[in-house]
Amino acid sequence: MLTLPCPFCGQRDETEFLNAGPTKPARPSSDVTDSEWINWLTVPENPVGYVEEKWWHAKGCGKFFTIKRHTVTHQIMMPEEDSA
Amino acid sequence: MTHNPFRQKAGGRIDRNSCVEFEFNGKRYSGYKGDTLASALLANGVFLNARSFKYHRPRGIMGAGVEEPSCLVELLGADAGGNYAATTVQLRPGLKAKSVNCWPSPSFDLMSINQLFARLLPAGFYYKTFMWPNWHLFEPSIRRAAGLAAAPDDQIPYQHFETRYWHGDVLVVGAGSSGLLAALIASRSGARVMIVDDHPLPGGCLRSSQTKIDERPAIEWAEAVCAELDANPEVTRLQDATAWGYREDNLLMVTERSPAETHVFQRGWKARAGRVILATGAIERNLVFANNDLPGVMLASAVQTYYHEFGVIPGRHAMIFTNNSSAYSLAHDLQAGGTMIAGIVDSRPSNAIGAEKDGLDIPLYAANQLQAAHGGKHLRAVTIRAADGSTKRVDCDLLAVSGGWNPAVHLFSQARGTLAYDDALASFVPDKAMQRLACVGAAAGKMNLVSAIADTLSTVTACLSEDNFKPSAFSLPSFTALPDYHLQPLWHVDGMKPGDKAFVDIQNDVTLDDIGLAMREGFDTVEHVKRYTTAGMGIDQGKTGNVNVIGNIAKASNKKPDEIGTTTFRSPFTPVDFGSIAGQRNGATVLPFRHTPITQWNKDRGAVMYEAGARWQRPGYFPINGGNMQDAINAEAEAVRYGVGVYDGSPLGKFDISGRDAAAFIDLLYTNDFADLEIGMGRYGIMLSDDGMILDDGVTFKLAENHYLMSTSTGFADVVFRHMEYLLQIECESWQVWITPVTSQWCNATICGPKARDVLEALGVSIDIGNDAFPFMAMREAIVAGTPARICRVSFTGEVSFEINVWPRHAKAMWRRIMEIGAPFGILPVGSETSHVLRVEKGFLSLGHEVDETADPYDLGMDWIMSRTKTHAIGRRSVDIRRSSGKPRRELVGLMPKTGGELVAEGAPITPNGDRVASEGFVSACVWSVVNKQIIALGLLTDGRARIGETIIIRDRERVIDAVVTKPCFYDPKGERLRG
Amino acid sequence: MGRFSAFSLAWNALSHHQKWARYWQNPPLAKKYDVLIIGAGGHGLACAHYLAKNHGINNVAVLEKGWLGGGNIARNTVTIRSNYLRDESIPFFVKSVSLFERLAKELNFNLMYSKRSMIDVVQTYSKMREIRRRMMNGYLHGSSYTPIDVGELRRRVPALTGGGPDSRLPIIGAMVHKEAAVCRHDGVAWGYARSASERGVEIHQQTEVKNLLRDKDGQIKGVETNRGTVLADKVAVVVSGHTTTITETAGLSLPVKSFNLAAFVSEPVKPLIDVIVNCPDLGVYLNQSDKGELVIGGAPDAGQSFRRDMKQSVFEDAVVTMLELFPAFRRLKLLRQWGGVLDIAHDASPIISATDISGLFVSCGWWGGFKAVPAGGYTLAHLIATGQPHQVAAPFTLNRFRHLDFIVESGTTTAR
Amino acid sequence: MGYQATIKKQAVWAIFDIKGNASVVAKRVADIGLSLPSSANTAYAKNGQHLCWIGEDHWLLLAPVEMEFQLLERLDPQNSSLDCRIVHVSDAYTLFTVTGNHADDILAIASPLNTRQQNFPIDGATYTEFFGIRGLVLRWPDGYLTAVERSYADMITAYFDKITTGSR
Repeated sequence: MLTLPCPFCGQRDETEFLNAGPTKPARPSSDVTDSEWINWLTVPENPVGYVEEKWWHAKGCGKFFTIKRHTVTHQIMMPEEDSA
Repeated sequence: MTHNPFRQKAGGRIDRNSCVEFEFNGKRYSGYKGDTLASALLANGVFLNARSFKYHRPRGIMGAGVEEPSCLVELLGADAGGNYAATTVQLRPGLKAKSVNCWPSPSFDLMSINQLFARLLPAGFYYKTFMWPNWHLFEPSIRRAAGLAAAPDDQIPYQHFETRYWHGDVLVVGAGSSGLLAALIASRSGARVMIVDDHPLPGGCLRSSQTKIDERPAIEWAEAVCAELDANPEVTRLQDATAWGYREDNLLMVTERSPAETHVFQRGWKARAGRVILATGAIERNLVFANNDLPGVMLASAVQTYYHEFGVIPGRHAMIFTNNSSAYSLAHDLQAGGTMIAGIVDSRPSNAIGAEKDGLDIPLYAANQLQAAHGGKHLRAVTIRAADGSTKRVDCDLLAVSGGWNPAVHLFSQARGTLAYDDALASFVPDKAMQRLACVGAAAGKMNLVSAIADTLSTVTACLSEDNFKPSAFSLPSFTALPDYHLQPLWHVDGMKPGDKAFVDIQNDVTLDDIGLAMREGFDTVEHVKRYTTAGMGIDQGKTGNVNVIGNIAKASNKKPDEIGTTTFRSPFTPVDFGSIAGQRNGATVLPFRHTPITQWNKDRGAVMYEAGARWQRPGYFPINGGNMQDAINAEAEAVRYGVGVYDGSPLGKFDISGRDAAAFIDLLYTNDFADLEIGMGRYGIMLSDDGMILDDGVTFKLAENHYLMSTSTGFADVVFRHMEYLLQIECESWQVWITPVTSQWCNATICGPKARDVLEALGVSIDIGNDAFPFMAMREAIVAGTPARICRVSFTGEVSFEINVWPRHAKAMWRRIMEIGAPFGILPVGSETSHVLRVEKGFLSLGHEVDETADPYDLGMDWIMSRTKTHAIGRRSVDIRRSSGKPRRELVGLMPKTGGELVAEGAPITPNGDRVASEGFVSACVWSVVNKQIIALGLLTDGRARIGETIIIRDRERVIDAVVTKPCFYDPKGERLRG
Repeated sequence: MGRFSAFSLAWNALSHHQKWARYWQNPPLAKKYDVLIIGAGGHGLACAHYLAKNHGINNVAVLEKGWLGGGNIARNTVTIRSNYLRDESIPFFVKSVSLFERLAKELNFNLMYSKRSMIDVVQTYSKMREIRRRMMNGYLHGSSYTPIDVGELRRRVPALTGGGPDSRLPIIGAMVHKEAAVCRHDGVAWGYARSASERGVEIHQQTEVKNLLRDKDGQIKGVETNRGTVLADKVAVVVSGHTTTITETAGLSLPVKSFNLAAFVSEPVKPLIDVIVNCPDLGVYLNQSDKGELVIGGAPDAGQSFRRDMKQSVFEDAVVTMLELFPAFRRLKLLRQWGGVLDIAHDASPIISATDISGLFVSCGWWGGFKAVPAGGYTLAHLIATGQPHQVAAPFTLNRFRHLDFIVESGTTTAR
Repeated sequence: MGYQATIKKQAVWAIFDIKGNASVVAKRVADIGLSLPSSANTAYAKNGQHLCWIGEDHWLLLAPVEMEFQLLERLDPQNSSLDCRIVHVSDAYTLFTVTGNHADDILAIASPLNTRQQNFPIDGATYTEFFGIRGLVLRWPDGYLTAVERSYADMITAYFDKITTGSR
């Protein structure tokens, strides 16, 4: 059970949050090809390492925010930090 | 008067003034307050008290704590429970216990017949047989034989469990010398501290050590430290509490077995600390020789504990077998206690044996091994083997064994820390920590008490300063020096004969031969050996045996143990009651339940309540004086069609949406246009997910420019809210839109039916509710029956409907008033079953029925709701892509099933010719229509719209039902009534 | 290799079991094979067995980065069933169950296959409707599913004392799936490995694939491992949970995400429950192993994960919901908990498919893949050998994503 | 022997949900003599009113029900032309006070919130998990005030009974 850094509330227990999945690229404009759309829709980042993802502080302040979380160690850092 | 033949005249910390009666395997015994079940049994000379898992060999007590591999008992009566190590059961008056896994008794166990077949039961034997005629023939008897204790039943009185959080700075696991010291330093530096120890009393190994601290018995120092800790309000000290799980971010799971609050039976702590100090000590391991499982063979440290803690020496004639220096302190104790010692067998060469032997006046067999133990149901003698292979038989009835010490790295390893093999200890020690923790004392591989304490001080001080505490100067107490710990690994003794049973895992009956066999058959990694032989998979999780398994795999494959590695250390450290994990939490925390102000009224009225979406409790139907469900539904439906009905629509999701970009946002969400919606009017809309599946439908009213009131289906309100917030906060950050959930701010009573307007008039309403002034899909503010209300003219029934929304504080009164005023009009409350009938007659959608995660609006015949202009609406693109495949779609149709008045099961498949082949559609809903006086149904059918008039076949298992395909609307197709 | 039987067991006993042969051989790693299978888990080993047995292809190497049978086959809850919802899914799992029922004899290895029924405990009308739908669809494809009332449920599972009229979700009915079974999961891997090895297939453990290799026209030509390069014209990636890690080395991305799914067992107790109990409304399921341990599973963790432990919050919910139906288990003890990594496809249905890279095949998206091991291996072998998907696996190719033509099974049951 | 804590379910309070740009909101609440709390998850309290800063651009005003109609007039929630949104939500919540020696224990059981002073100051007010659902928690004389969505009130009441007395 992690603690997650809510930008408004600070570190809170994971049970207050809902995971909203890995960050998607910007929604494609309507002129992209079907396969480009399908890729955007169905193919996520799935790294063994840091994944940039969204969390919703559903039982807290209601903020959606972005973090980088390591999918093996659960280490968390802010998206601007370098995961290299 | 207590008769304890193996209890010393004096000594021990038991309360000799309070005798405790207990029962074991049906016989009555007595011990003293402060005894464990194990110490009391030994004091009484009950040495044979278990049978082994597979061969049902006689077994006794080997350990003194959680490491106990052998003597498992089942508690009876009030504290019924199974598979407790006798060494961890506190003796209390009236305690009733029995051995697990043997019948009728350990001394006469019928299953011991297995021993005769022992040869036929090597590791993995079951994979090789029991195949003919099939496993089923054998399974039941095998299952009965396995399984140790009986499961707890529901007959014991309710016990209240609790879970709670703890947030602090330092959490210390283990209240031995290092743990107590760590807690003391931390608390003095102003930190909030928790210290957890799984023994009933603090002190750890100090309790059975001759060490003096500041010239006083070590235990007095421990007690003084505890007194200081207890006086500090920032310190939580838990005894008889197990830290069993180490989770992310320094979260430890702790089960406290005897909380101070009497209404709590057990408490689960979720303790999170900035820093964790693991002072979990070390666990002594066994040595591998023939019959090392005989009653009378015990761990040296255990014998020492029984002597110091309980004044018990479980034998008259002791022998010691060791490969290290630690066991000698036991020799000193026994000598002091006047027990006759037949000798010490030490596998180390005499030049390796140091100060530990000074002052001992007993035979020392240096560079010898103990080849075998002998005896039937108890140890009688041992065979000692000299370096030259010559053997000698020596009588004894107690054999104290020490194979060295394994640091208790379980929690460290659960915290993903890496382990390193230490040659000097011949064991695995903590290497790289992966969380904010430190190991101290024996847990860190520091086996010498004095140097361990010094190390603890510096380690803990360093941690505290790193965590920005100011540890005050601390002067260590002075310890009397002890001889250094020295060991030479001995993975198994030499000279064993084929068929000798030398156990590496006592509890699961895994022998040295089993490991050899596994490796011969290709199971040569430690995980394979574990899984093939089941070594280390018992309740004790191999605490005394695992390192011996690894050592022997290494020896057999000529590798170093660190090349073999360990198996994963999994939580829990020791078994814990599920109750202490759930605590007070019950179904309601996983599935919270929700009530409206009318819920109780419905129950009082005798409604059959259903679990509706989003965890609301809603009335399904209102039985009429004991009548059946269909009668009730018909009456309610007729009331709505020909008179008036009312239902509690409060659970419908409601959102207040406003802001500069509110209109644009509504347009993004819904597939149809809202731009031209007039103020005071509402419009039905459908929302899609990005996958192009229907997410929700509902009516949205325009209250003012850029101000809307959106209503959603009951079940999906939360999903829709999340969907909207996601879009706003992530994709439309620059937009100004504010969403406030107001579901619970408004309760609504929906009056529907031809007489609805009359009832509303009769209630007294401050506005003109005529059709022209207040048309279909309009919303008005008004005073109804003296109460401010919002009235909406929406209809889920196909009849004229007035949705009267009031503040919940007025809801009960309003509802009662409606029932009272409506009575002359024959008003009836309407449940969800009837709403279902009415919407099916109209062909209105229902999520979860017609919409089953595959249908899109075109399939449902709602082309009109897919705006030509709004290609950017969420989900639109995916719908277009899916339909471009040209694959035939299942379309919404009406069905007239030809059954003699019997309903068709909802979900029944429609198949070509009614054959048992892949379906071509299904019945989404089927009801008795009060207006059509017949069974009607809705369904999704491949190319359905083109097949209207056709007869299709519904296949409900053996039942084959013809049905005529119709338009999906059975009543008032033009919708004149609901607009009337 | 010697056959296994009571006689061979007795015979070997005379020589104190010194003469048993290895289950699988350990030959040197050759430079080239006809087929490479990446991953010696259930599906990979099954595929190897069927390639050799059904298609006579035995110049095959199974490459395993760790120890064979150490992936999800070693960490699942051994539930075998075919009560799915959709026409696309049911025939596949019916096939798998029928292969399972014959497997012990086919492999001459006692898998302790125990056909013991699964009972779905139903607590909401919406779930009841959906489960009835599965019953009627299953009938079309020969998967049995029979309703029983609450009284009968309590007779068949006396330990189930919760879910009464006053509970949070009173039990309203139940459904029995007769074909459901459990079996010794490790045995499945070992049995397939033993049989494949006997047929000439090579199994190479501690052999980690670092990269997929393609020739200049993009066709697959082999793999690069920690033990050097190995060539083959056909390569199958069968590494549930870690599929994308391998395929991305060839620039192939897939519509799957990796998740942690965990389970736990209680202390062993005397026989108590002789069926698999599944509670879809609460999201927990359990069965009792022959050793006496209750094996309990819940839902996956929400975030992507490649971990093999268990998220406390998910675990607690599973315990809480179990105690709703089995309140007496408050005094039962947790013995061990663990997790595995699985990759779940965008529509949560499996993928057994050729890929855009000629010669490269994938079998992934397994969520509850243990029950699918025989059919998964069987149909993957068929696909590799013939180039055509097997009829019962045809719906599960990657093509379905080209038109977002999803197979939506999610939410039909918890028991995986 | 259960916990010594008094749990009182409150009658309706006047509650307003306020969303918008801080400077605008500051002006609006100035009209009723309040100013914005200085830091996140704290409340500004004045003559019985508590203005809680519970989210980015999000405040919740709790006031005695006697003030409700006056506040309705002054805050004018119907008026959506303003550059912020004020929604009247008095009935959407049920409030409980938890006071007494063991108030902290009750909170530690109900919620994962870390209530140490350094983390949850004397004027603290925040949304957190409360018996599994979303709940607002404020410090209160000799304990805490908590608010949950009204539809859950019966469930929360049941939990309070269960944990304080150890009843089934």
